[in-house]
Amino acid sequence: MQVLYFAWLRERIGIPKEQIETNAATVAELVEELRGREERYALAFSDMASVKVAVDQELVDMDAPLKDVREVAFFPPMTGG
Amino acid sequence: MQVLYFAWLRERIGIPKEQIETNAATVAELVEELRGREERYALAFSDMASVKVAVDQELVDMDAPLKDVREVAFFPPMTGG
Amino acid sequence: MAVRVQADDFDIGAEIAAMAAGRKDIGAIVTFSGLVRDMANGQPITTMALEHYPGMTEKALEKIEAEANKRWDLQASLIIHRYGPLDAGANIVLVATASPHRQAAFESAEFIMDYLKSRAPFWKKESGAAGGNWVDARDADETAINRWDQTSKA
Amino acid sequence: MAVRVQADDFDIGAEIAAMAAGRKDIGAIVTFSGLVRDMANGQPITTMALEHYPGMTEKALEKIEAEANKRWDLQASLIIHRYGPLDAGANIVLVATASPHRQAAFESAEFIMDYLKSRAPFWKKESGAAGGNWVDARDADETAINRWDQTSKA
Repeated sequence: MQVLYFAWLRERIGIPKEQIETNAATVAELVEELRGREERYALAFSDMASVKVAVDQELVDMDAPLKDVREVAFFPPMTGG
Repeated sequence: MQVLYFAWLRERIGIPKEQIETNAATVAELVEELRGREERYALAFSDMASVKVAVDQELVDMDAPLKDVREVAFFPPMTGG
Repeated sequence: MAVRVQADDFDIGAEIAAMAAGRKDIGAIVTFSGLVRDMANGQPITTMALEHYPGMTEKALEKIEAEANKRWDLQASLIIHRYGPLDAGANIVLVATASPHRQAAFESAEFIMDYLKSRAPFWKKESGAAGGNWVDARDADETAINRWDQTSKA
Repeated sequence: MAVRVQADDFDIGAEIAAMAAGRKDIGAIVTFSGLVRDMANGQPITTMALEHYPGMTEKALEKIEAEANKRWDLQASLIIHRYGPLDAGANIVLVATASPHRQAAFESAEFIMDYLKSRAPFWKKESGAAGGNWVDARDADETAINRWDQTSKA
């Protein structure tokens, strides 16, 4: 699945997006998996209170399932307008 | 003093303004005096719930005094905007 | 702060541009424009004659604008109100407010419009095929003022 | 109804004119424009970089606009949101709503802005002499949404 990062998550992880093959059943499991990968992911996901997630471009909670999902995006709380 | 009429008060009385010499102490007394003059005034002032008054260009109540007043205006409730 | 009472039309884009010209501290601009509708109470309207009380009108608008500037942190404000005969679709009024914050810009524009409706000496006569008819003041417009609390002097 | 996400600037006067063109049934048009301020938290700002999530942004704006049109009797609505590097003083966003009645035009524009602030996937990085800084979401913006009640799906 395609995983996207925006704003300071993008900066901390160092890339705007990547293709990830995972068996994670939920977003929370995916975050755990990424945290275990490298320090930059651990840093980016160190304070989950300031991380939001969208699955296939819809805002969801961290316990959302990943079955049949094409695109997951992580980003800070939005500041539009 | 100068007395002005606006909107349907102007139409009923038939003139936009007139110079009036009066001994009326309040707006209410002036209205009584005008009512007694002619039918068109009596008609214009028949429903005082829909008549507003300004004295020297400030909205006031009907019991406002007329001492030293230069201009009195009668009109329906305002519909600006 | 500026108030204009005029027969001529206005250009909303030009007014907003003038309000923001040369400054970079404005965060939000809200505009309200009111137009002549072609229907009133189910009757077609072709023109609206707007009568006003020259002298008192300017004073009333300035008082309303000053009260808005006292209540909210505004960087600029503008009220333009037309008078005379206006065709359906024509502009009647423009209110614009600028502030560092969106809430102040929104609230002050609403406040000004609410007071304009029942405290500025304008009267509207709508004309269509069915003849002419003075627009009655709406109870709702009087009620709208109450939400800004009873202490207002505007 | 229209939503545009673009790098280019917009012309507020032209957008309002287009909204009202050829129709005489509109009674009220409210616009909100948001601009880049030259100060943030007491620090001078020269530019703001607006990042967004192409695809999701358009969906989010369309959802917010549709919800506003469901809640209020609107004759037209428009949301334009810019992205990319913007100088202090530049336009960021334009929201415009048209309705027969002023209250609907005001409320729907405020509703759209409140949801834009914390439900549209935009992120702002302010840059000045002191370096770059991602703008934090404000609690007040999250709270602002609550006044439109808990049942909203936008």
